[in-house]
Amino acid sequence: MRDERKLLGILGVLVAVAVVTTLFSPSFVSAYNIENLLRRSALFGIIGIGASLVIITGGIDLSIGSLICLVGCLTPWLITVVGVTPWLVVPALLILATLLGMCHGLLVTRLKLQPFLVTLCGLFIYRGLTRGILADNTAGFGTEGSALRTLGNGRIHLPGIDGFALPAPLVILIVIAVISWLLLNRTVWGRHLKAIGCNETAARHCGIAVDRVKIGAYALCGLLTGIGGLLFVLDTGSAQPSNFGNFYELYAIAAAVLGGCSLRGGEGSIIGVLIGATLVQVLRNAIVLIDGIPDSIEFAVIGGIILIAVIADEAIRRFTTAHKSLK
Amino acid sequence: MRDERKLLGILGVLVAVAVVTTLFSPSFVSAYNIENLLRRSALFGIIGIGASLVIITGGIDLSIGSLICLVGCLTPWLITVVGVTPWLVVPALLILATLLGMCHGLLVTRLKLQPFLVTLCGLFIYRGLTRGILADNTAGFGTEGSALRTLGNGRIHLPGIDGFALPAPLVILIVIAVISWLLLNRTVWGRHLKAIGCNETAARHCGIAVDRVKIGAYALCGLLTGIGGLLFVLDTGSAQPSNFGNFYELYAIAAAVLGGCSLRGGEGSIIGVLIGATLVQVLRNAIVLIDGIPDSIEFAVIGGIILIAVIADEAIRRFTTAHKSLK
Amino acid sequence: MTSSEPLIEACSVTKRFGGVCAVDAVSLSIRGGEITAIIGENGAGKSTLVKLLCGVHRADEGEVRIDGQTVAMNGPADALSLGIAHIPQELELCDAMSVSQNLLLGCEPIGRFGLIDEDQCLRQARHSLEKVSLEIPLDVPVRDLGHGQRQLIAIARALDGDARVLFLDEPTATLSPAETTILLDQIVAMKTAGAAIVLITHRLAEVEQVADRVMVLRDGHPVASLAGDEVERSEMVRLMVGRDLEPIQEQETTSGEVRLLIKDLTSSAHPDPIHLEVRAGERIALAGLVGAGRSELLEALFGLRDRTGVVEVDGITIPPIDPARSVEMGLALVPEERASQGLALQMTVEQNAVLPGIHRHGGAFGWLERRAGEKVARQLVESLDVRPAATDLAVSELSGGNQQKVVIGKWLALHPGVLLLDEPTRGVDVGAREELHQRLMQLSKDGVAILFSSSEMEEVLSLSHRVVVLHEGRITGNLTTSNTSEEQIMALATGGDPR
Amino acid sequence: KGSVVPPDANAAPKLAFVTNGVADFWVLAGKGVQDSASEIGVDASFHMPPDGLADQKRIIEDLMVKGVDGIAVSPIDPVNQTPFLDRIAEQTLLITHDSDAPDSKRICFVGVDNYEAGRMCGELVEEALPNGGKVAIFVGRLEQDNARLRRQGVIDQILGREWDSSRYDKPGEKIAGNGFEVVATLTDQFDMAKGKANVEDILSRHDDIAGCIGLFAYNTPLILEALEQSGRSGKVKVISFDEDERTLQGIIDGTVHGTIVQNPYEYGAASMRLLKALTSGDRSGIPENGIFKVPARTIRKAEVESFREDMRKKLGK
Ligand SMILES: Nc1ncnc2c1ncn2[C@@H]1O[C@H](COP(=O)(O)OP(=O)(O)OP(=O)(O)O)[C@@H](O)[C@H]1O
Ligand SMILES: Nc1ncnc2c1ncn2[C@@H]1O[C@H](COP(=O)(O)OP(=O)(O)OP(=O)(O)O)[C@@H](O)[C@H]1O
Ligand SMILES: [Mg+2]
Ligand SMILES: [Mg+2]
Repeated sequence: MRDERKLLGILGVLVAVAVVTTLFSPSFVSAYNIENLLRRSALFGIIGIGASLVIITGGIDLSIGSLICLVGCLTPWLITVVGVTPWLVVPALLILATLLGMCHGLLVTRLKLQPFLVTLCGLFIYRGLTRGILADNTAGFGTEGSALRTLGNGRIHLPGIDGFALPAPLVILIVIAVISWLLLNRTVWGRHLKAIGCNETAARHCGIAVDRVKIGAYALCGLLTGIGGLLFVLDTGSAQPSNFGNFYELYAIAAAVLGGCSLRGGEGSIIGVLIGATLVQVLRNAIVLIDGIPDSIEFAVIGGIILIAVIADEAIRRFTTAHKSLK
Repeated sequence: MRDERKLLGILGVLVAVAVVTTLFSPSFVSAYNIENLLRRSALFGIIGIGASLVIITGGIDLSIGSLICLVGCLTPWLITVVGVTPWLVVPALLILATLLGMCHGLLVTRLKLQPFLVTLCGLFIYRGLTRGILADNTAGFGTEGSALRTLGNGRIHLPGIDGFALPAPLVILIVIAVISWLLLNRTVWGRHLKAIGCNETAARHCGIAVDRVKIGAYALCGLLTGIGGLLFVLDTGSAQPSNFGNFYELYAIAAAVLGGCSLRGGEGSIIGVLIGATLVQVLRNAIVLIDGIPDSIEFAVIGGIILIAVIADEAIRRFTTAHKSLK
Repeated sequence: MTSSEPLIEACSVTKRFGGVCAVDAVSLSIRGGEITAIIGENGAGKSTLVKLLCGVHRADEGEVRIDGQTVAMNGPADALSLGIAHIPQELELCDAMSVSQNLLLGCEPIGRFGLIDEDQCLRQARHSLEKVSLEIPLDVPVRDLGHGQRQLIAIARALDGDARVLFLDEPTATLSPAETTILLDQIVAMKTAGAAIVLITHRLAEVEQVADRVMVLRDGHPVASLAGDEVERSEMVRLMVGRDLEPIQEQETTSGEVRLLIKDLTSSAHPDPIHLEVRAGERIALAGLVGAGRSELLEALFGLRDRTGVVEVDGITIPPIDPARSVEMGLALVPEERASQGLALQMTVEQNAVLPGIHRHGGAFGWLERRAGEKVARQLVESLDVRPAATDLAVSELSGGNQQKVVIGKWLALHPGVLLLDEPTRGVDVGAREELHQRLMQLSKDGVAILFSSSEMEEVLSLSHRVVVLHEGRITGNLTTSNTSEEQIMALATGGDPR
Repeated sequence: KGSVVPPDANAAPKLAFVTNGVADFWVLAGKGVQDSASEIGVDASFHMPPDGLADQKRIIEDLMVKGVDGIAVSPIDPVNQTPFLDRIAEQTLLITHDSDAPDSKRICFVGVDNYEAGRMCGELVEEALPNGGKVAIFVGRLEQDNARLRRQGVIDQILGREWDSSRYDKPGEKIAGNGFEVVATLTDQFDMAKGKANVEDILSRHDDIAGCIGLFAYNTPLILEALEQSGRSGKVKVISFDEDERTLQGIIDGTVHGTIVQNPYEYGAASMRLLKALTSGDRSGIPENGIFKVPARTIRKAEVESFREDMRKKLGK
């Protein structure tokens, strides 16, 4: 109830951007474009959900982009260069990503290191490792259309609807989102996660196994990042160690924070993250579709609109909460 | 007293890296190399100090890299392309940077937006703006050696010492560091800054003009970033809008956090920031100097050593504080 | 009912913090069906002893036994699993979460598919609130509640579990007599059911009322252990403080001109306009139940909350929501929650002491006059007897009562003209409280206007000239203290008729 | 100035090869550096600065500290780096490759003329689209000299303009003529997902797009991906740069019309050979005008098999 009101501002901006883009470029609402948008938003939504789990505990994960690089580059490399079967590669890499996330969690909880620092080291290390392992070579699936790749770029035709099909990553996102939503809002684990983010000492006093829950959140973030990395590379077909996934942690965190997560912890909504992720993708799409916006100011437009969205959000919140208090 | 103990771990790692590098590559301690290292560390030290001021309030500034890009690209562009005199360009851009920092502060305090989000928008907007203004052209001082450039790459010869000269940015850094240290530790403003970072509510209860102090911190961070951007471009001679200053916010924040700033606010030491900034630069230097370390794993080495440094830090702290307690 | 086997024992436990020995070879056995009170001066080591027994701290020497077995607990989770619950001295709640979520944190009922059973949650939450007679909606975030209400939630949570041993660290410090009675009834009921209760309090009347045994600590040493019938107030005071307390004799002060004037004040918690005058030399008490709106009134006056109406200090109007200006005008507020509102915990005593008046201690160009600051801090530590008497200690390392002294002291150092205090002696021991009262009387003699809220009837009656009673944000009585009684105030506070 | 460690007379000369970024293209050049280094007996190191200009400067400075006898650099911003390059040239033997800095004191330049290569690419476009049409250009970044010159070469060729490598059409402007229209030049900052999204967005925006031109090695595979997913593979002509495996396969399959290949392997090998000769004072290999041309080649269906064979051999696969 409270969470949903929070999203009105950003939802409004999303709708506004979509309407304006449609006016300037009708092809925005073509089936093909919508499919593209859904696929991209799904990919960023998945890593956004991962980021939000960690953010809810009051932590942060800066290593998302580099972990995407690690998984994204190793997948095609192991399959095509080393020649391992995909049935082994995919689970192995997802487990690796989960374990790496778990390591972050262990360092944060057991050694009490700051999450920012731990995952910053991750950001450097995973990218360096990937570049080292692949010796800076691009890794790609080559020309062979592996069955695996339909996970990333496949389309699921709906009975009775022509010309439009659900992108496979969207289906995966929906599954992940539903599970995460339940986890966060309907299970004890999720309740404890939020409590830790609100007040870790209080959570500890209530007998919550704070460390375990936190490590779990980092591990889940690792897993979701791994899934994201896999889908990204299945979609693009190849990955370059030096820049695959660069800055994606910022997009993931931006989606989470736009969607109502507070970096102080304790707050967050899965639906918000999805809207946040979509907003960024729609914006990037709009910039190419609308004539006359030079490509070079893309970032400025994205930044400006995000800022407008948060300000709108805040304005709406102030408007709806009649009483003010200083605290 | 308390702060200094914190730095032992990272200082130890810095010394260790320096010794190992010297063993493998004696030219590490050549005057030329030391000069280079001092210049680079000075540049990153300046922006690190800026970042630490904001971090002490419990905030963060992600826009540092992009603001460096804005100042760094506009300086040569205004001077050589537009043809404005440097005597106007430099103060104008520094004022601009300060004002932009102030805007961050205003948005954070008056609209109560999250610092992460506000400065993330800054990260996008300033880079987009710069790319737009310069239409993705590289901006440079060309071949003419302007007097201004000695600020960035000048060397100040010390009487009686041959073969070694102080890099100009180092002198600027020393001035900035001394002023910041005094500001932070010997003035009312610095005390207020720390109090706000420790407990904003309590600071407000004490009648501290919390908003004004915070805005000041963001403005100072903007100014220092502007100075940094200026010196960076004076050093390199030209700047490319799309990647000048990329990721520098991470280096700045890493220096601050390595140097003992807590992202929860309230803690920070200027000397620590300088050590942190130096460590990262020495590492990058060592990787090129020591034979047999492939460039591609540079990031992995940096990340690994930073991680070791923080873990050492934590271990020393635990060892020195005999008693343990929950919290 | 008393079973012979102790449920939990401390066997000569010692805990040191740096050079300070907070608890020094203390042994204590706690049995089911008994209420054990631990009393002692501020910094005597009460909280530390309790923290050792419930796994928050690990003892440096000695051991903790549960049911005769030596255990090494690693945090409250272990303690809870052994049936040991603890309400810490400083409130710890998840502010952004709702009342029911806070009440059930850590023991959420699980329904189908492993999901939380929300209906069951609400039922259990309502039940726990009934136990402490708190009537608030279950879905509001606890940050929207007053301090006393939040304290009751923390208590309700601990009462509700199936704990065999319950540690309460100054649970009643901000509760008014009505709530205190309910709480004491509850723990007596638990005791009768066989649980072991350990109560830390500075309100000796409560000890007399319910304790079966009393342990007195001084400087980390156990100095006495009294059993049921020996528990007597003056004896406890003598054991704690080491001397008898003289009842204070107040010299007559005449009130002067109006220093604080409140006209037509309304706010979100005060629907009806409030008028109030406080004259120089006058001490006015605000009385009321938990959530009556006393804290909100004080905060609104000081400029921490939105309000309408006029507030004047010495004839000059104070703008709303501008605490900096209020401080300038000579207004001071000792807040109710020292940890969250009063102190920058990681900073030292000295840094906290000069924080509000730092402009005045500052030299030219905003330069810190460190020697002046040091002087202020030393004065504070000496005059209020803060222990340990060091100024370079982080405030977080002080005991609760000593922290409170720092909060009060930092405002007294400013020599305010109008002093607002919210539960000023919360957590302060009897001896120190008498001294503090004397300080306040001296201040009013010097012409300071004092408006304070207190939940302790004794304090209200002994310290004030007049009592203003609030009920649900409205003033229900404005009485002259010498002509009133505890019963009359309580009747007004509960909204009833003052007979 | 500085302290360059004096070369040990008996030791093999120490040479270094510095690129302008990280790319597959450069990995190939690195292979050339290594192969020729072991062949001619030099001690070569190979560096790819990941973060642009400042990073490149740092690495070169550090190499000076380490002491190298010769260095081959691909300047990122030749005009503005000239003073810096001059300082390097004072300390050691300096040649440029890939991008030239003609006004600097570099001894010679190894590489193609990117503008010329661009025009060759333009010829391929004309061949693929004899009736003209809408085309879009995809590239990593536009600040780099090589990207700029290639793009200009393509545009000038298809618009039938005179040769003038100093011309520059801004990306936002309307560029049309000679039956062709360049609807957009989109950059992706080396972000693959963005690169693919750029193609998809152009396909949504322009139903009648006739050709897509990928200027950097990874652009063409991304174009192919997007076309395949949208079912327009083969309907939109693709013209490419460089020799990514999937580009070559695309030429064989007919989804790519052709590609312009440079010879990065040769950049590396030739640089090492020239520098080695220079260390012993032999300047005979340096052409009169200081430009050692490694010509670009056009690869169409006819040449692709033999080219691929040759490349695999070099890579030792
Ligand atoms: N975390 C800590 N670090 C250092 N010293 C501490 C810490 N906690 C408590 N102390 C010291 O231990 C001693 C005992 O403190 P404790 O909190 O047990 O007192 P207390 O009896 O509960 O007092 P109060 O009535 O004021 O709450 C004090 O001198 C205090 O300064
Ligand atoms: N931020 C807030 N938003 C909404 N309501 C609030 C807020 N703070 C307090 N209240 C409500 O205002 C009322 C008065 O609270 P206040 O803290 O002033 O009470 P009090 O008389 O000081 O009692 P105590 O502090 O002992 O609970 C309470 O009912 C509380 O629920
Ligand atoms: Mg205590
Ligand atoms: Mg109150």
